[in-house]
Amino acid sequence: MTEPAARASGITKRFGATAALDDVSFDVMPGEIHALVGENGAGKSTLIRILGGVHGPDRGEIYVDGQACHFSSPREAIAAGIATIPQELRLVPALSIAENMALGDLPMRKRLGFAVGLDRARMRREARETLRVLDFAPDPDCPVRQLPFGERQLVAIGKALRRRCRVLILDEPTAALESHEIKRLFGVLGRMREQGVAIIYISHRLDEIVSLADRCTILRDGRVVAVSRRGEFDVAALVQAMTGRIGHDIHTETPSLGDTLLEETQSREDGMRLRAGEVVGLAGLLGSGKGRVLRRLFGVEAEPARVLIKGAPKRLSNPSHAVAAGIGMVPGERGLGLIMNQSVRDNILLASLDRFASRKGFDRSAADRTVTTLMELLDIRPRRAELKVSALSGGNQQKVILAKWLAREVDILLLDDPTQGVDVAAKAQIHALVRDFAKRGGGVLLGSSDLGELARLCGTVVALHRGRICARMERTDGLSEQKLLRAIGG
Amino acid sequence: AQSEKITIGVALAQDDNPLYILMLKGIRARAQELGWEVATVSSNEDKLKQINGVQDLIARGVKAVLISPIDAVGVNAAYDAAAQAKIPIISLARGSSSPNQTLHVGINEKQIGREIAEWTAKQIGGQGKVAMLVGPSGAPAFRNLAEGYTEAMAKFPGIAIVFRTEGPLSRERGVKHAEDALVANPDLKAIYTSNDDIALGAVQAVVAANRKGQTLVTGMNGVPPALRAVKDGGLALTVELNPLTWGRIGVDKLSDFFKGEKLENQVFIPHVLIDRANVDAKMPNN
Amino acid sequence: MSWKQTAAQLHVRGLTPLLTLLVLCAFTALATDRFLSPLNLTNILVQSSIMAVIALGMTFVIIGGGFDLSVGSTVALSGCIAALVMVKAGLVLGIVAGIAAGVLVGLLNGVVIALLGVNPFITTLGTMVLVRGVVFLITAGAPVGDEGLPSSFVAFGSERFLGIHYLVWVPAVLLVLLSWVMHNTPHGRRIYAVGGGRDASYLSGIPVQRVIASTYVWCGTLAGIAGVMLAARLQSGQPTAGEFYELTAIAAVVLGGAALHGGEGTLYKSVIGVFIMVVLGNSLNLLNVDSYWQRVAVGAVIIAAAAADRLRWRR
Amino acid sequence: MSWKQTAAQLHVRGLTPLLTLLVLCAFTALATDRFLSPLNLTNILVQSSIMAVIALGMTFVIIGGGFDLSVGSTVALSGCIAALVMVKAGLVLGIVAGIAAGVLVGLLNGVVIALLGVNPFITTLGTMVLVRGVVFLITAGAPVGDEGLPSSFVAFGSERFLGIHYLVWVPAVLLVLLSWVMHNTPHGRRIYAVGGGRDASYLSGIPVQRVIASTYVWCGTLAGIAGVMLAARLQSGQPTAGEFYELTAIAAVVLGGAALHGGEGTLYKSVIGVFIMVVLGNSLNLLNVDSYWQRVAVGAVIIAAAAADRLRWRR
Ligand SMILES: Nc1ncnc2c1ncn2[C@@H]1O[C@H](COP(=O)(O)OP(=O)(O)OP(=O)(O)O)[C@@H](O)[C@H]1O
Ligand SMILES: Nc1ncnc2c1ncn2[C@@H]1O[C@H](COP(=O)(O)OP(=O)(O)OP(=O)(O)O)[C@@H](O)[C@H]1O
Ligand SMILES: [Mg+2]
Ligand SMILES: [Mg+2]
Repeated sequence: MTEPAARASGITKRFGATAALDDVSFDVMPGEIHALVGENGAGKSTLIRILGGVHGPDRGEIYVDGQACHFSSPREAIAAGIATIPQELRLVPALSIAENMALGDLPMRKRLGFAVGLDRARMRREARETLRVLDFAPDPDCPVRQLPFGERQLVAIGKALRRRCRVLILDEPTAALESHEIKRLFGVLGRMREQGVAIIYISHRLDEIVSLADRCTILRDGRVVAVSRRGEFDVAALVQAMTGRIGHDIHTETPSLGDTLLEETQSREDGMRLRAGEVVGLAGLLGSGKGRVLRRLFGVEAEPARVLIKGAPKRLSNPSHAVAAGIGMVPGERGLGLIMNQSVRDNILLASLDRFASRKGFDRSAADRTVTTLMELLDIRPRRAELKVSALSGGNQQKVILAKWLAREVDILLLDDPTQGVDVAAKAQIHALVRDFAKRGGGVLLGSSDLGELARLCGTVVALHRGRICARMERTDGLSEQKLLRAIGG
Repeated sequence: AQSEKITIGVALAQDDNPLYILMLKGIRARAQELGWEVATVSSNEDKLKQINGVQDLIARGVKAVLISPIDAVGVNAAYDAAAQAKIPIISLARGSSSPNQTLHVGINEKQIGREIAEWTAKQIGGQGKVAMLVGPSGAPAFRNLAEGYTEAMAKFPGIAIVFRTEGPLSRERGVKHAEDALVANPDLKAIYTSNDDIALGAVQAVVAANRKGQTLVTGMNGVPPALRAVKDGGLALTVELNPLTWGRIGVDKLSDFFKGEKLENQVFIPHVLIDRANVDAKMPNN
Repeated sequence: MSWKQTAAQLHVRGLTPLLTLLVLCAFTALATDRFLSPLNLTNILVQSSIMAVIALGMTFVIIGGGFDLSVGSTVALSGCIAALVMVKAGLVLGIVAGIAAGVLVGLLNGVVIALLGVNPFITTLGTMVLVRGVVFLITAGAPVGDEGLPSSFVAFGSERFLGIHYLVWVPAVLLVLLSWVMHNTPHGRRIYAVGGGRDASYLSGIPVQRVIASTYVWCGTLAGIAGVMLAARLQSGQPTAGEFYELTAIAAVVLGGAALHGGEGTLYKSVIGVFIMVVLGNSLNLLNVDSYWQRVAVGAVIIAAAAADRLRWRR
Repeated sequence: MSWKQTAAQLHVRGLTPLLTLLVLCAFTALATDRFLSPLNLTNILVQSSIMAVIALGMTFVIIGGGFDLSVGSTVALSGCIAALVMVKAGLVLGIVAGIAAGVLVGLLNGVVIALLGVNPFITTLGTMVLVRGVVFLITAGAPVGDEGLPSSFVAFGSERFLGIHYLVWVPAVLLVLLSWVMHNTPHGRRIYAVGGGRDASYLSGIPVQRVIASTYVWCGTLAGIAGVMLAARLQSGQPTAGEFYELTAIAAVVLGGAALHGGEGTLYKSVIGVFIMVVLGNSLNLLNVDSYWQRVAVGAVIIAAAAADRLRWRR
């Protein structure tokens, strides 16, 4: 038996009162894709951050190729051959695509054996070549901040692929990707596996895990609860192991529709209409304009949206107008929805500060009650409202954004990939909440890269292509993932 | 004939200090009498800015420069520029070591410092503790004044300088530092200050500490509020420097120069110590 | 890195400003018994009072993620305008005019920064220079009101109420009031939100521009009040007053634990920051430290205080 | 908001500093024919030279996401040390010692800020005060070298080479050299990366702390060179030199389009920023604007220039 490419043994890591990892052992072989699954906050990202040199473990050892390693910075881990795509996008927005991809080791031009400045041509070439594998062909000199979120994710993946590494770690790389890019990515991963690279893969899309992983380690509350090999696990088994519960089965009743809540009055190729009790889905490939529709209706795009809200004409040129009109938006990029340095409580209350204003000032107890109720309802863990949002796991952060709008009691929710990075159980929970929200007379516009989600949740799905509506499908006519995939041209 | 009108350039050390404000007034008044134009630049104790300002004046085509050099050496480049443009440059108040200086209309700062010290020593009977609130660190005028003062005080074995700070010429700082000085030395006999603004602040602190009449405060410049303070006994002494006159003399000397007269190298302007005895004659409304 | 910090460490960290101040006081009290004399303690309170009011305003701006270099000039403007108007039109109008001048400068800053989106550093550097020019223009560079301001105004600058100087009452009352505003009104909490994350606040429907503008108006208003207080203390309007106040005020706020990137800060800790700066100057004066060494000491203590904060805070 | 901006707008935006400068020049040239005289143009170049060197260093720090208030004091320190050493040990050692002093201050800032993680504003405010104290201590507050610095040094401050002042050659050569470093070496790109995203850079294996420290060393070194140049220009080491240079330098860099949050900025545009400041002062002097009005005008133009940048840039 060969030596594992990377091995963690007996890792324990605490953050203050939270035990993120408790005596976790884990290894990955060369030429193996080893999946790491678990609920939000189970400790997956913490484990790979320790492997990547971001955190030091409180106890336990890291071995790379059998050698004990003590990384004190990501730099050392990278030097040891570990490349990581972190869960939170970590690119420098002002730098170009090519530069971001080359950031850790910039190639030099050599003359007579001496380095004479950066080799920009090579940087561009390498960027183009690496991204082509992912079927993405941007201008390599384009600053990353001009890319939409999904495309940035591709750049981040490309950045890790470009490095010749022995261990590749991907923390939820597909959370914002469409099926097309995902297929591409899997192709690349398969090839790298054949070349003997050890791959650690984290995802909440359990079907991906089943089709991709050679081995799967399941974490629950910072402990390893199971390790199983390909063929020994299916989605239901994973869910059962992760949550300790039987998988939720999803009921699909169609709520009755009420009056028109929102209607765009300008005639446009992607105009929207939403009725009370309705969940309208937006499907489309990367860059198809789903995000733009949602942003426009929230007043964030340059051109203001002209709409009728419950029959009253409104001009939405600023989110404060939209919020005043009873609209809330969960943006596609998690960081835009949260104040990372502030507490969960403050973030949940962010949109409803005036709701709790009384004559005697801010009604703290009412606000706290709301926060407690919502944290309970959405199962935000840990249940500590004073914790900074940055200390929450990614999925729990996502729930905080949703809680913010529930606290405000808006009528209309604009959701841009609201379940990205959310575990199966929580996803089901969010789906139930969305359905419940609609049942109580709310309207939801749901843009999602997860076609299954759209198929399960929506009464109507609108397919977008290059900023136009190219198809419109009703649940009554039958919705399925395959049908949607065909409609968006994937 | 219009183009014959003479423009002179003025580059004083500060534009927010009463001394220089009055000096500029004197210059403007005299120039107007002669039918000259005045172009000013300001530098606020920044030497490079003063050099730049003089360069700008010369580029503008002035026929002569009146300068109050911030430093005796530091702004010599300004004098060189004037020499290159072949125009006279006269130093007011402060002087320069430059060979290109046409004339220095000055005050003898060290001498004034010594005189203040001697006056103070006499008032307190050659005995006791003294505090010094000196002007901004590094500004030569205040350094010279303080040096003269310290030198003269050293001749009195009974007098000790127990407190000394340097800082801005503001009334606020006068209050603050005099307060601290009086806490550290409640039996302070005298407070020396480099200018009337600090002095008036110090007087306030002395009054608040119930030391009026027991702790003497001396100022410098003889601005009207200081004169009033001398009259009502808060301030013990200030020194009249006649900045208005300096300005006028500077312009007169230039006029002499244009007439082709030979100028001497240095003219000193007399100063007058003003205390209770002679303040009435100096009050502005008299 | 941010994710290394925990609640417990934060708690200790929050106490650093107070600890620094106590260490400083203890040290000076041991070195000279005059430090704890009632006269000196009163002096420290009075000497801190004006800067404390300015620092309160600066805290608003800094929590909101901004920066204000114009407070020093604003202090001079308000003081001079208060004195000018007071001589002509009486006490009350003078005070109102002085504070109004501060409000106006704050409004100018706020509009340019929040509505036009210009960088706060460059904007307030501009107003700092501009306002100082205006002060000199309206006063011709000479102090205002030396012929005598209303005696009640002069008394306000030097007398006591319940044994405490009026000048000290002002920041004390303001601190209580504004702390309440900061923590118990939506407005106050919006300032924290906007400072902590502009994008997230914007996307939560908070009128970001208006909130940011308001912090500058707060700052200008408080600088205006400080200017009037200073005029009372100096018994005149001084056109050169307030130079370098901006740096002292920002230093005090940062020593009080506020983060210059916004979203963090506490009003009363900023006041502690002011005390650190004032006590430091007072100690060095009482110990008759040479003024050149004073600068070295002030510089070193500022760095050390900030570094201590960081060192405690890392594990 | 950031996501509203497009490439085309960015492109136009990049030209604003140059346009501002041209508008300013055109305006003054129309108002007075002396502006374009060879003498005046030479003056402008020489007047800009020293601040340009400082602004180059400040650009490094600001691109790296930092801030340096200590450059003014560093300029004074280097100048005085250069003069002191020069008088005793000759020209070359003097220059080396002067620049070395700047390097040391930069290193001190860099270590405290990058390694200890102390806020740059408060750290460099501390060194600004501390270094000024040191300058006064070593010079006893009096100018150094009054008795005469080496004549070749004085010549360096006033004479020309190929028709251009030596003082102007320095920033010109430095600009070419450093622009190359910034754009064609990994070190330069890392400064942009760290300024544009610390966490991302850290996770990419960039030695973030070392890069940040290096920006302060660059800044200190260039301030040291500027200090030596200033000593040559002032024919002496002046302990009070350089006051407020930090604000002017930062203003120039920001007018040149750099973002104070880091990651953006171009060296040559910072030099254009310096020209804007210098030409502004020069124009006001040529037009004989009263010094109080000059302040008002300088403040207003700074704000207007920055606002123009923003207004062009919004849709
Ligand atoms: N910097 C931190 N400070 C305090 N607690 C932290 C910090 N980072 C993580 N935690 C806690 O550690 C636990 C594990 O978090 P981690 O991010 O590893 O979860 P995860 O399995 O990656 O979840 P997700 O699927 O949501 O990304 C969580 O309870 C989280 O709140
Ligand atoms: N800031 C920007 N600058 C330039 N182009 C942009 C910007 N944001 C989006 N685009 C372009 O606009 C188009 C639509 O983007 P949008 O983000 O709305 O797509 P999307 O369908 O929401 O993508 P995703 O599937 O990632 O959510 C894309 O082609 C994208 O390249
Ligand atoms: Mg995670
Ligand atoms: Mg999108």
